[in-house]
Amino acid sequence: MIFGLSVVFVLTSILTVAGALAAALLKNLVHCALSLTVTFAGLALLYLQLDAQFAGFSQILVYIGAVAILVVFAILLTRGSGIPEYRSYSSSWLAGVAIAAGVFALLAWAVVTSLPASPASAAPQVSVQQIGQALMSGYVLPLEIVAVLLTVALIGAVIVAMPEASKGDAK
Amino acid sequence: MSQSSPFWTNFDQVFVLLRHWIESFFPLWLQPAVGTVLGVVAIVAAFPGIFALTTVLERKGLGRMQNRLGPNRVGPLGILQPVADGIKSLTKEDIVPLTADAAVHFLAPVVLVIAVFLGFAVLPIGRNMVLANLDAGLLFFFAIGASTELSVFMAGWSSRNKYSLLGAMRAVAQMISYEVPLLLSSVVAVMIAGSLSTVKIVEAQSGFTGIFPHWYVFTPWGFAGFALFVVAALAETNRSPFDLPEGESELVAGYFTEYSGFKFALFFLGEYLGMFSIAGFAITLFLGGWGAPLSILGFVPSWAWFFAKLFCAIAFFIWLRGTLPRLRQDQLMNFAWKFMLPMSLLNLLVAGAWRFLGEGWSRWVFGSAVLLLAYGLLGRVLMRHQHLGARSYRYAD
Amino acid sequence: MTPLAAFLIVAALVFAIGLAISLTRRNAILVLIGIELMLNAANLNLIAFWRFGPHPEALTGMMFAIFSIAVAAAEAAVGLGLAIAYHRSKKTTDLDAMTRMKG
Amino acid sequence: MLGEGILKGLGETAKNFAGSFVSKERLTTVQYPEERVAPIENTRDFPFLVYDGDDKLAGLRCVACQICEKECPPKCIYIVKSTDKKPDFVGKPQIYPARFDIDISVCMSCQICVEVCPFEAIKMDTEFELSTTDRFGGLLFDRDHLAKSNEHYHRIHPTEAAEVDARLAEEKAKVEAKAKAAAEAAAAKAAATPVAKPAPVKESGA
Repeated sequence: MIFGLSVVFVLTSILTVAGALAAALLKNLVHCALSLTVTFAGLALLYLQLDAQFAGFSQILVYIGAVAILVVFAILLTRGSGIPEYRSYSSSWLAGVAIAAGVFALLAWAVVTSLPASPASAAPQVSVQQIGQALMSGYVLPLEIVAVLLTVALIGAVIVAMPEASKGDAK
Repeated sequence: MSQSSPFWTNFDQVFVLLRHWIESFFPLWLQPAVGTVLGVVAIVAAFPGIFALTTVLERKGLGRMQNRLGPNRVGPLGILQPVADGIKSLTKEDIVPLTADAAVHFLAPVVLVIAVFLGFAVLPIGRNMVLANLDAGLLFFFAIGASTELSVFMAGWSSRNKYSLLGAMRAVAQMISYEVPLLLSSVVAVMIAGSLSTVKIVEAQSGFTGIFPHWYVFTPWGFAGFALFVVAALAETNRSPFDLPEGESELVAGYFTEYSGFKFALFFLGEYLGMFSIAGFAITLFLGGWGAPLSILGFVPSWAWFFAKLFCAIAFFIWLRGTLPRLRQDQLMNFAWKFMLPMSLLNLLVAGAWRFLGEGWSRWVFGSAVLLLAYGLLGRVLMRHQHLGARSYRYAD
Repeated sequence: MTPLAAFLIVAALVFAIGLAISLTRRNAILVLIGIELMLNAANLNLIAFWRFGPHPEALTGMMFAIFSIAVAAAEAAVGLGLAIAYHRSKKTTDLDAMTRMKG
Repeated sequence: MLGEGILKGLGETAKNFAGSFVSKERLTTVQYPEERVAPIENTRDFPFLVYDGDDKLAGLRCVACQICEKECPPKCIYIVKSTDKKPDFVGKPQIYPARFDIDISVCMSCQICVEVCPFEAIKMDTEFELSTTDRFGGLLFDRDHLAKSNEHYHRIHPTEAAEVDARLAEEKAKVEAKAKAAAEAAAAKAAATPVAKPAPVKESGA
């Protein structure tokens, strides 16, 4: 118990923040994508610490299983894996970092001042059955909407990324 | 020979009692930790042991299928062959190509083996012999299974070699397109069992009518789900007809071309352990996990049934490897998206109908009719351009 | 037990890093990575508040997080599709070059 | 029906698998060092020199004409001619190789030396277990190591050896006939002109 935080939490948060920083600073794009995966894994562990088992596993399944591979494929398809031909940081990088630091300071100040040290309530026994019931009863409309959205996104992404020729507009 | 006689239950629970006995030596607050450590040690010892045995059985089995003896030089009947292979792979020089990306090159096999070992955590090997009885155990297994693709990609990309990159691309494309049918065909068992926890699924299949068990594989949707699950599992672990990524003939050794020595052995171990864990899950979902096949055989310990079924599954994988030629990439993709996906979606429909048609033979007829009809139609779609008539030459006479 | 504030600080940190990535990097794919990080930070906040909130059995926070994971995956797919399509026509993914909307 | 072919294939391999335990003769494995497969008639590995009779040097057929050395594609034959002569199988004095080396690590068993040799002196052996630890000296065979008897040749290539012997015997007969004819002519000439000193009868072939 290092100053009020559990050891596991400190380790996972260090892992997550280190992954995120590596994604920001590394030159080689594929290394950025792999450090992104480390961040996703760290976040999944944080979810598990918050007893959100279903969210943690679906995070691993969706993000590490699919999105990370998608990002890496996109990098390879846009020939990003070699030496970047243009400088990897934009000219106004200082302003960007300043804005980000400002946002973080604002959030941190809000968190520290407003929150009373709330007692940790008992770990809710969330079973997958309850989630299923909730999905089917209280959240059935959002479920259908997300289903439609996913299909639309699926078809949209394919059409957007389809090679030029089949679109038929003579260049 | 009723199941409840103390001797048989003790024999069935021998490992659990062993664990409690060892735990009793430790202080109370340390006991759960010791329990899990013992479980992990058991898994890390048992499954690589089965891996060593399988390499010999595979080579001998394939030999026998091709009318030749398998390896019989090292030790009696070639049993010590894995020891020889192990020492060979440990002593072989571990060459890393100069232009390879050293960090990612080293991490790839490590990530693969860690992910595969994690997959064993939720596999119920025997009655209350599961390392982590998670409520969403099946989801955990598929989440971990999904991360093996990443390690395959890391291996292929980091070796900076065209063959391995091609192999990696093929492997990832294959694993992603077969993950969808794999998940959907397992959802069927979850729907009927009503829970994602692997232990509950096995318990849901543990009843007997007369002497026949209530395994899911004996229902129309269960058999279809089992068949789809096994075919998708074959593709997921790059084995037998789907071993396109490391197709020796065209792509040298696929994504682990640039690996040698111990790292190659790790990949080899990872692939085989992936095969065991996915076969274990096929057994858990459809073949009644550690349940006995006949009620009169109830006295045999539960873990013995699990490992017996696992060896039957391994024999089936080897049998397939000895028989089926490798698929082309387009056949592979067509089969996944045009046959497996519609069949597994239909299977969901049949399982739903099965649950709400209630007892009686009507659901049997409906289920099997729908599935057989779909199998015939979809099969004809795939077999349509198979009519390879007599070969006609343009210029030859 | 770790208090709620600790989780929120970590989430804010990841959000800030995601924002920094999208603002400073020039490659379109990396901006998408930044956005992914920001979305994940928001998810972490959702689940932290659900866990420490008064009625955890109401499952609201967790359901939000699950739906947001699904939506973020769809968004990532479309975003990367756009990046690939842009790369195919203009042979670059450099954000500074993406100044004209035509074509 | 989709899957018919797969089932037929599985049946086939199952039959093989089961059959291999039932009937042993299905298995084609030959346990190499213990069991041996009889070498086929025209197996060829590395060349060897043939000699008649039992003395390696006296019966050596090779006359060091160096045609094989010139014809050998990888140039693995090295011949040094002898200064003196020795009688060959018909008794005619011929040069013999003082030194005849073949480097079998270079030799590619193409059998061109056998085809070009006019004296049937070099043939292809069927012996293949020649691995040695000494890579340089061990694989360079000198004349004595290469020379093997005609009986050995008969044992490894019976039909071919028989033809060669027939041809040599016929050649020898022709030479002897010529020699005999020459001897009779000389005798007749001697008889026809009984000059003072009877010419000594020329000594016929050995």
